[in-house]
Amino acid sequence: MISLGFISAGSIQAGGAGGFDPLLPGLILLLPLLGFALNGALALVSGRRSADRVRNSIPEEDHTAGSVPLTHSLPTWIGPGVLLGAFVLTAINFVRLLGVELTEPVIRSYWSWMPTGTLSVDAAIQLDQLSMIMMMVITGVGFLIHVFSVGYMKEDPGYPRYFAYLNLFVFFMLVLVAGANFPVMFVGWEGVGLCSYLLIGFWFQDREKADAGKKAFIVNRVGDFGLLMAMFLLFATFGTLDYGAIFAAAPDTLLYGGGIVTAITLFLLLGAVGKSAQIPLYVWLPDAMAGPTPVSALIHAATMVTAGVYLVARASVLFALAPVSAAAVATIGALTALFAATIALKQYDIKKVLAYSTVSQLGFMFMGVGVGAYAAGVFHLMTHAFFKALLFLGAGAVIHSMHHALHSTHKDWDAQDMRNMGGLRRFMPITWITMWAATLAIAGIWPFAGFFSKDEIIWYVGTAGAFSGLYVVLWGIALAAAVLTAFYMTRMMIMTFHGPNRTGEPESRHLHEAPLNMTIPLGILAVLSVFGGWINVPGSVRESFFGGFGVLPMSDWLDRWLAPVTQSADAVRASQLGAYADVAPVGGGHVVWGAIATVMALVVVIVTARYFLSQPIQPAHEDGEPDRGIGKVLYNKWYVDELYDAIIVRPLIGVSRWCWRVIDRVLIDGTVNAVGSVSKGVGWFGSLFQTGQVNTYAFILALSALAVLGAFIF
Amino acid sequence: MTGLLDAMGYADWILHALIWLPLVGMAVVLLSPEERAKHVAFGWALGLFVLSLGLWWVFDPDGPLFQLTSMTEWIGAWGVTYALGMDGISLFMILLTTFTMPVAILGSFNYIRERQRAFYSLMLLLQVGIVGVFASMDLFLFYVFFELTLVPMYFIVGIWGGERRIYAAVKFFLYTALGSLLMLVGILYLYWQSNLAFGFASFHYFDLLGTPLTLTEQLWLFAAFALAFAIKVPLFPFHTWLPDAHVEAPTPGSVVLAAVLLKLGAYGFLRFVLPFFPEASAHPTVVLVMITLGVIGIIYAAWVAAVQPDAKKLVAYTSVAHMGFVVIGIFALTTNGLQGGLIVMISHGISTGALFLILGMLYERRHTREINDFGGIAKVAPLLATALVITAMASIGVPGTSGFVGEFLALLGTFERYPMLAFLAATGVIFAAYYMLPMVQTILFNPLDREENRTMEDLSGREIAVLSPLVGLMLLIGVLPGPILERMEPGVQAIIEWVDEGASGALLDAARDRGTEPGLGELPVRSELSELGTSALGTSTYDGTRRIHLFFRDEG
Amino acid sequence: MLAEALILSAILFVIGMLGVLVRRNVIIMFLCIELMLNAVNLSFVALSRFIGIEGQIYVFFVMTVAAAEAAVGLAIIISIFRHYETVDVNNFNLLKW
Amino acid sequence: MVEILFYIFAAVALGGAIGVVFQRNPVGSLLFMVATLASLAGIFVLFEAHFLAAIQIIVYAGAIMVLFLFVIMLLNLGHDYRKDLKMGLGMILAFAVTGGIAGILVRQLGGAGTSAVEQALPGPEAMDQLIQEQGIIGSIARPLFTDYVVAFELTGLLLLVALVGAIAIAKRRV
Repeated sequence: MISLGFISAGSIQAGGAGGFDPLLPGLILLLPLLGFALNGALALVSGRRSADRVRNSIPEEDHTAGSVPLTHSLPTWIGPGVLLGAFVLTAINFVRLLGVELTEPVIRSYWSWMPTGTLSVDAAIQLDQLSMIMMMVITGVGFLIHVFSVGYMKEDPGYPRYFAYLNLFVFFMLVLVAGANFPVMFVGWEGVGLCSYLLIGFWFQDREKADAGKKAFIVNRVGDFGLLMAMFLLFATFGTLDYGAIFAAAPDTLLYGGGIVTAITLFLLLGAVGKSAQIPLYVWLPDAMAGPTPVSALIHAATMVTAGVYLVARASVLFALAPVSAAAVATIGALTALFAATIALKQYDIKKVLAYSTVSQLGFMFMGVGVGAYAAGVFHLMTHAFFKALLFLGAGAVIHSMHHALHSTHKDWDAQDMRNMGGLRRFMPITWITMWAATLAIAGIWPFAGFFSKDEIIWYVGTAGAFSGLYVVLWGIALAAAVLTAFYMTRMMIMTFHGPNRTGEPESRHLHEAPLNMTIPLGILAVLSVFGGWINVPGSVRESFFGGFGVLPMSDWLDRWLAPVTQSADAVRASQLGAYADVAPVGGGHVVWGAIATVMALVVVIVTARYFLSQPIQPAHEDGEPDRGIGKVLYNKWYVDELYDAIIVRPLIGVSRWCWRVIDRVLIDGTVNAVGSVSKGVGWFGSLFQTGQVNTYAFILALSALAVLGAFIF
Repeated sequence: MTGLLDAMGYADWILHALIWLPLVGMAVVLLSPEERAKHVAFGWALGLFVLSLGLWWVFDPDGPLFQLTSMTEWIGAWGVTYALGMDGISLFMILLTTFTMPVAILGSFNYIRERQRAFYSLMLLLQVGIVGVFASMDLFLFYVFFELTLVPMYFIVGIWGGERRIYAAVKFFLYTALGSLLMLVGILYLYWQSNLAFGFASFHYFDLLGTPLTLTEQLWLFAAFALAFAIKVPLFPFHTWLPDAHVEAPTPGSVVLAAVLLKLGAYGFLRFVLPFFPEASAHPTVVLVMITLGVIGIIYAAWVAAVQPDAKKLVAYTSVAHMGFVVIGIFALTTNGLQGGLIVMISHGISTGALFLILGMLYERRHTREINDFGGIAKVAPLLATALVITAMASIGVPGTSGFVGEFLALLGTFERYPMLAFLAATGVIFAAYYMLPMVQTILFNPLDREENRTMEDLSGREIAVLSPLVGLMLLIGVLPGPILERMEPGVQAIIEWVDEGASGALLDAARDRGTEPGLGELPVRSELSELGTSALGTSTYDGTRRIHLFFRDEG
Repeated sequence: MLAEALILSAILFVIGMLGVLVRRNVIIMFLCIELMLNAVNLSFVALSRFIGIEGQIYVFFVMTVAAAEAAVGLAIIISIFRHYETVDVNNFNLLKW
Repeated sequence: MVEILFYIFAAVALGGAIGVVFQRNPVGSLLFMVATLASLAGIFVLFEAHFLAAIQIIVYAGAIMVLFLFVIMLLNLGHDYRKDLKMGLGMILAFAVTGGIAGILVRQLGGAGTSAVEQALPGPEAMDQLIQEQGIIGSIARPLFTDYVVAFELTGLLLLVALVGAIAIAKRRV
């Protein structure tokens, strides 16, 4: 009954669909869930078989040779298959939406989730421009990563389990972006956290990896707490938790810059900060690299970590109404962008570099949505999804290859340490090429995707200087972070692919390019990294450079596309703050700064490349750790983990122990036992009169008789 | 379905059957051979569960507040009646009980090896008491059943428990008995006051409702009742009996204790404390104290749980934290809060029951409850690991599971009135992860470095049968709590209105309409009872009309 | 004469009580109990003179019970004496657990 | 005449009672007790309870006291009785308590209340008439075998039980 309704109809709630009739939107969500169910069942079957082997001390099955059992061959088709289905459906709907002017989101409500008292929360999804573009990214990039995973995880005994988790993740991610109210979004919000937990700790037999998963979950829960509080405040203020009702009522209900809206948005920000790994809750993301690399690509680069940005964009009206919170978003973003970039400078683990890079890029997105450039933030989210997924997948291919090479001679080197690599370009040309495309994109070099999105953010931060001096500072920080980005990315590429090979002669013979099902996703993502930015070229840039040539087909497309979603926020900002400056703080327009940025990034890339090519690099075991100065501090990530450990984790455990040993055992149980002891003591005192001698009893009897008689008389 | 049930006259006998059939079952178990006792008990409990399912259809969400009511004179001179009935709240508590029992019994097949007949008959006796509590509409009857639950539980812990079972059993018994004795005093005082005010003696719920009491009296009675229920819940700082009892109790004992027995306390608050003492319950200081204690319980228990080396003790402390959510939900006195508290009760019953069952299964395999003795179990027992992960997630309230719905609503309801306290309580969401994940990790994940763990068996068919309904319900309630919420709503609304608006609303109507309700016609008329009462107690101002005193407002 | 008889009865009763309290010999304590019983008997007889024959009947029963009690009590004393070789009650404290 | 006899018997009874308590030799105590019992029997006669006076002498003085004497002799308690009487604090306390009780009882029984009660009661005439009609024995025996027959039979049973019990307790273990 319910499932049928889920797939087919639902009920259209909001009007103003404007002729947009979504095709089976529920099925987009249901397909990954179905994949999870099937793969999960297979995972349990194969898990039990593998458990039998463990019990009987038989080595794990080797699926590379011979016949592959059904539990390992089916997920290959189910996992990416459901994603392909979801992507196709999403694409169809996206194309349908392209043709219509949709001013109100289309809402499909399936059943009443929490109907009680004054609260009414429906299990409903909402299709609008923002959720559709997010779904496109999730299913599209997700599908590519699923395909890549087939090659990457093929040999793992937990193969079906892996796809089960991955499908479940996509389901929750879709719920997150498609939910039509805060609680449904929260289901996805925590659900992706759960999947992230399971996938980070996918190789749970490794204590560090399991720890990393746990850390991610707990830190994320801090953010979830913020989101919960925000929901409570919203409900207390608006009496509903539906997006539509809240955002429609917000400009009239809430006082601009008022305490309530500031509190709401700050709590939302806490949630966003947790999920999107910003200061001070970013610590889980680098550790999250313990998971399989495609997972890092999907969850910890392309989709889940951008949920915070999505949240701010979704609640843009609220943030527009709370300038303090918006400034906080931008400030946190800027600080994170710079801070994470500095750490990335000194990391040797290829995935760690990318992880800090992700944190840094998320900082950029926060800056964008913080200064009111919601479309720019989402734009960077999208391009970042392309090139960062590509970088991670490329890194995955490298690690895969390195692992094989090192494994062939049983060398116990770290397959992820860039100092052990070098010169891989010769062995893995496709990976090399595609990763360079992504690197140039992230570095912000024209005409790659990152140039348009990142520079648009920096531009908006700069022009927001019209509102407050704070943004001028942030603009400076953003520029610095951009420069650092170009530096550490080039450093990574050079150390990995250029220079002499450091794996060792016998090992290097086993280095190889990844198979087709891994390189094809790389290629597609590379294309997207190169051209993806063209959907939102600023009109002025397009006209000044290429207007006459028609090379760039679209201008400001994303801005216009997202306008219905952000229009009320834009209206609030426009009426309260006025217009953006339209010049950078130190002068110069769009075109000038675009040119400056490209040239600057290009210069940094070239200089860095020359520098690292000239530097001799030692393999990790000969190199050791940097032991003094800023290098050591950066290598150790500013000692933030240690700091948190000292001021939060240890005190908390200490207090917990104290509560248990002192309050619980001594105070409360002590009191309870004392009550018991007192009654025992009273009993003991009474027993003193029980001498066991008849005279005593007789005497007491007589005394009592006297007392009774006396009582009668007096 | 409804037609079939009507044809059977289901509504007329079901509550009586659910209370007394376990007693018959007890006799049957005692008469069956020792090695068949568990099967007989399981079959009986399962049969009762199937029987009780009809309640779902019989209960009409749009019907009167209390349904399936019946009343027979018991001790006429004192106005004690054998009166049963249920509203939406009782409905789910009864269903939870009948559901938990067969699961707990099935889960104890391997755990209980000695004196099986005695054990299973005590389990069924426990069911008599619990269902009786939830179905009683007479305070005397309620008290009898309330105390009856102590006895079997005392023996279950004391005979089949762990090493310190005697200490734990005595502590459990004395702690709870102390509270309920004070409550007995309160009940008697209330009875006398009602007798003085209305002119007839009765322990019936409706007759005690609206007994005129001064605020001071209400506060004292509130304290007497609340202590009994706070110990049962248990509310910080009356919780220390719980970890001991849980650790020492055998698995099925723990399951029933966590799943149902703790609910008696919360149910008592809802059914009796709030309606009987509305002014005291809404008194700002009282509410503040209760909610603060609940919040302290949530945070404090989470902290203490996090550092427990013993898995069962850890889960026991999590019970305290969960029940903290129930208490804040109840005393927020909002519909959302109460509904949330009730869902937490149901969810906690299922998820914590499942946790205890899983820990029991681990104990059967390894004979240890130390968390650190495990590690890497997920590798050798994937099904057990899956069940534990889902259960743990439900326990810490991940959305999509039953735990979230409850905690969310409870916090939301609390936030409407006490934002700061709700803020503090919501940090429990973080601390829940802080206690649960390390346990899950240490047991399931990490290297499989112990030989004993490496040869551990995964779930057997019986164990799958035990856990799968629990896991299924966790997810089902998480996704589709609507039908439950709808059925509980009238009862919850009635309590809120009664407390909030000064003894009025649906509860008053229910009490007023009692005489005309179906099923009551052939039962002793109030006036007869009142004559008995007046002759015994010698006060006669009762004029034979049905009434509830309104002490907040004058009616005429 | 009734008042005098009752006063005598009271004084005898109290003397018996005193005896129970101050003697250590269990047999004499026993004897004092008999004395107390007799004091009560006196009351009964005195009152029966004014009320009715029932008083005397009660005295009859009391005497019977006293006889039975003396028999069993002395038997117990003998039994105890065999064990302790004394009749001093200070040495008997088994009443205390 | 009756009054004088009453006071003589009372004095003997009191003296005997005091002797029972303060005579350290158990046999001496016993003899004092016999004196008390005998004088009580005399008082019974004064109250027209001739039958009871008779069985007082026969059963109490004759049987029970002899039983006591037998036991004393059986246990050979004729010597070493110096510490038998508690002295010092025990004695003072005992006197205080018993004195208190005695004071209260005497004050209550000797006051105007008793005389008032005496006036209100039917008086000795009714009893005189009863004895006249049914005889001394008959007046006791009739109710004993009608109204109190169950109690009477139970008394018989009690004596039997006491007999068996006494033998069972006192006999040496075989």
